[in-house]
Amino acid sequence: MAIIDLVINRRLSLAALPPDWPGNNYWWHWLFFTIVLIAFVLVMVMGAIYIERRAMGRMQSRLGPNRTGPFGLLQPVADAVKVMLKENIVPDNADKIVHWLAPVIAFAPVLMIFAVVPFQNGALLADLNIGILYIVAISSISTVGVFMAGWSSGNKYSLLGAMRNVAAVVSYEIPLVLSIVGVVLVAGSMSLNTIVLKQDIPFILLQPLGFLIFFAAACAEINRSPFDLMEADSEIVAGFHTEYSGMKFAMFYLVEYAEAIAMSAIITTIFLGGWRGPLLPPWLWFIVKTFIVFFVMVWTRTTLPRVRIDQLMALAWKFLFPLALINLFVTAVQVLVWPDALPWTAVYINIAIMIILIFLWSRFFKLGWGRVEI
Amino acid sequence: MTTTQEMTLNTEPFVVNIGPVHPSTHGVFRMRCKLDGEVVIDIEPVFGYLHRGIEKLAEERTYTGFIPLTDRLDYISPMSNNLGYCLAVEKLAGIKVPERAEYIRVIMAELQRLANHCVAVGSMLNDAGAYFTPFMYTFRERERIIDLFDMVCGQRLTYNYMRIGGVSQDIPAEFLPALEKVVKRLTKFLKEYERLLKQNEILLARAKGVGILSKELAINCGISGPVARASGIKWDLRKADPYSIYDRFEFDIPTGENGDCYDRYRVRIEEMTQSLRIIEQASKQIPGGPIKADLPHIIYPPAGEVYAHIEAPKGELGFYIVSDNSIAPYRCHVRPTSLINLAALRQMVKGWKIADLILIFGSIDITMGEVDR
Amino acid sequence: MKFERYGIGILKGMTVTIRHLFRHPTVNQYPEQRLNVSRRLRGNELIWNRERCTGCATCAKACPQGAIELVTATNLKDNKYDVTTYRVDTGYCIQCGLCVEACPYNALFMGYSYERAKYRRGDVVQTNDELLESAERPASGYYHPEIAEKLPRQTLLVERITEKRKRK
Amino acid sequence: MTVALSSREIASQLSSKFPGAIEAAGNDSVLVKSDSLVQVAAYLKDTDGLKFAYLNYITAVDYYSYFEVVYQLTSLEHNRSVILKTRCYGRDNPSVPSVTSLWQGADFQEREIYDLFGIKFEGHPNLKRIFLWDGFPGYPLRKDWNQ
Repeated sequence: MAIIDLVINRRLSLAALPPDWPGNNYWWHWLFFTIVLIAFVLVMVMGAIYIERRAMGRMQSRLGPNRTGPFGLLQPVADAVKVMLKENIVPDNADKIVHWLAPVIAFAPVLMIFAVVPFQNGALLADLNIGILYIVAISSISTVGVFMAGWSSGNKYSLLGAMRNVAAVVSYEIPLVLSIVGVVLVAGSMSLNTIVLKQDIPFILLQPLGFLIFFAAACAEINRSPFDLMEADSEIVAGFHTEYSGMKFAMFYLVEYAEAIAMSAIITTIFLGGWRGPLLPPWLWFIVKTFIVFFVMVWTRTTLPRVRIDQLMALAWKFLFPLALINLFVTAVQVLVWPDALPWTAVYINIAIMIILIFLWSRFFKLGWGRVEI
Repeated sequence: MTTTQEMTLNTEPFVVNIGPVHPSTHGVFRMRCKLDGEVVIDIEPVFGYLHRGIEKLAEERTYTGFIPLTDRLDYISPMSNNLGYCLAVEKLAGIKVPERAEYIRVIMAELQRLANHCVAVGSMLNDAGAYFTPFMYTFRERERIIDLFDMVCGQRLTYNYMRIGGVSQDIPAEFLPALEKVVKRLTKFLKEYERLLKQNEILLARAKGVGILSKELAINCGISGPVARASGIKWDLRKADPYSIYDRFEFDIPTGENGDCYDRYRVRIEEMTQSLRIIEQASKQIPGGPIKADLPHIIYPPAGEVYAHIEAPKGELGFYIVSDNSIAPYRCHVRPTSLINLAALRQMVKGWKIADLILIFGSIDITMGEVDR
Repeated sequence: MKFERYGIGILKGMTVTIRHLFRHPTVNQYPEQRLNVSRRLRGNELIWNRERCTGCATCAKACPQGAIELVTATNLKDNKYDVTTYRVDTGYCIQCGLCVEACPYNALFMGYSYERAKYRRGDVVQTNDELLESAERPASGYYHPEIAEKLPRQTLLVERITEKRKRK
Repeated sequence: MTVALSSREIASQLSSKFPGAIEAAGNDSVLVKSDSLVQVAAYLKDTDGLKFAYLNYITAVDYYSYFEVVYQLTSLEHNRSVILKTRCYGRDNPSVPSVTSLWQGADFQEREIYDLFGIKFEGHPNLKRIFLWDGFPGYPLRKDWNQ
């Protein structure tokens, strides 16, 4: 009891210190919403797994999981239980501590992303005024976990997968950030809440090229097909998590879907107008839009073959990067011309620019060089 | 002064075993790959994980008794294996096959080609990374073909349908109407499948110009079937050395130009169309009559040797049989299409990435049952 | 990688997959939903007819695996052979059906059942009475068209799908 | 139709080119002395008018007193085929020259024959057992092999 008293007293004494320092209630608020957020993310992930498996099943003229619970809704739960009961196997040659730590490091940042995503006006854990920078910074930390996993497994497939992941993330971070900068220019703020408030015209229309670049780069970052080279099951078995089993594998599995949900949420927030929409309550709009974006990811995964590693790199550097730069330049000019808010004219101009640019780049740039002479 | 040798980072190639247990080695194939990062420097195929000694087993079985074992050679296309073996024994013993049986055999062999190419194309695209969708679609269509095989011979994988001098049983009355439906359905399906992936940019980027097998190398390695035809060799045993009654049907031999993975994929799809053409013609012309030559169950072919080959879905499948006028073959050698088609794999993959290695390997379309025997 | 067609090929492929979302799936739910198997099914176990069997052992000779074992005793009274043991090692059997084709007296049939897995290795060797036809081990129409006629018609995947469309 | 070329015709052509190389000419096959196998094969492969550039298969047969190695060649240009045979005697250390220098496709097949018959192919770059493991006792496809 004495310890608790001490803690509370310390908090109280702290609260007295700076004027803008969070007050006494702040910590409980913080803790409560963090737990709510984690629960929310886990539920969203379950929904995502269910949607992915069912939709993919139907697209492949199968049924997908339909045995556990009504319509197979409990399948993610069954999966989770199964995976937790599995034996935890650590390879002999593995670097034990790193091997153990990797899933944790990969998992934590994904949850942290959700801290700045607004579910409705003002309903976000931390309204950081540098929200987007925070997302960009945090989201690439997962890569460290993935690389640790690949390195510590002592497996060549894992190492290859991890190397591919690092290469992809390092390359795709640039077009990703550049396409966000366009949005930031238009919105005039880095806070996600403000960005949503500014979207009287959804930014997908104002920044169509930016959206495409961001979508492609996001797919590559969170290794969704067609850029799922890090765990290319037909080539390197399962990439970085080849040697993982049991709960640790479950963590990676969770990371994969949580990242996909996080990226969908970010795309929803900065391109699709976040919680805004008629009739339905804002948080529902947000969830619906997130799942729509996620469904598009599932859809592309179902249809498309995987690209090769050199093509992946080339796509980032020769295709997305220059286009993102041009997009940024065009946006900057438009913001100069219309300082208050971009009008509908800008939508038409931007779509026209997008079509022209994609046409030109498709014509003139060959991606990938193919064979290496030995 | 530092030399460039010291300046550059010293790297050394590392060896990765792909297989025998790997999602896309089509069974238990193993490649010992030497990699420089992602680039394949050298590979060495290792076989023998599925070696069952079928050639030795043939020497201990009657001529008819070996037919069920031929199913297990190339288990994706057992009908073709049956046909090849039966043709060899018939050639050896000089047996005349009744007309109706010949037509049934042709229909079965062509259906088998369709089924095999369904598997080949589907799993190749799966190797390319299309997450099971093309695979599922083709397997769905293969299922319809297997239904027909099931109807005539009662099994779905090891058909054991052909017999020396004919086929084991007559086709049931509901077979031909069902065949017509399947042909119609497959024609429709092929159109849809073309839409799915023919012009897909990613597939083009992955498969076009990748794993080029030159015409000269293909001939030198003895490569046959769709792989050879994709390299521009217009060589199809159904035209070049018409066995059974293939000289009565009209069909084309599709060939590729570059001999890359994409051409191999295209050639297979085109061949499926041609097979449908043959089936349509055969099902119209099929006469009545007996389905099996009048033969005892155990035959004693005259002493001698024979080589009969057919255009199996994967290439030239041949049986070299030496007889000593006893109930069992003295020696029965199978010309293993898949094994010989792998001969050029090393040259084809050198310098490509691992992803390409898997795709090139998938585009050759082998079955381990036939490689190891 | 060259986007010669500006992504039109990708979009075309995506329309195909999205269309499948609204089609009825081709699979069926096995234990509840059963399709009729082929009338000529070469099922799990051989069916032996004791009355018709003369003990000639043609089946044993035809078997490529040597899975059939037959012991006969001479019956001098009726001037025939009595089959004392008829044993099939279904573990060796590859369901090729050659024995059924070889039998000159129609005393052997392929089984029509397909869920006859055993839990113990000893159970797969079947002798005498275990091989007779019974309600759970019906005979298949393989090589016996007269039996095939009585069996239910095989469900064909092609027809199943088209029927479903018609009903709608 | 692939015409099996009259082997006597070929044999006479060959024996005029390589005197003493041809042992016998059967109805459908030419029996070549194993010493001159590679020269004969190269001649068949490259000569205009013959152009047997395609090696269908190689196999071997155990006849107790000798092993017979069979090569079937096809000319894709002229659509003709011919069977070459060569014999090697002795059961302890039989050997035949390798044709891998002419046909790359012979590689695996010669290894297979080495594995299952124990026939050595001189000049083969990588003569190892292919299906069975090293140290497998005996050569299974020989007639006297016993488990």
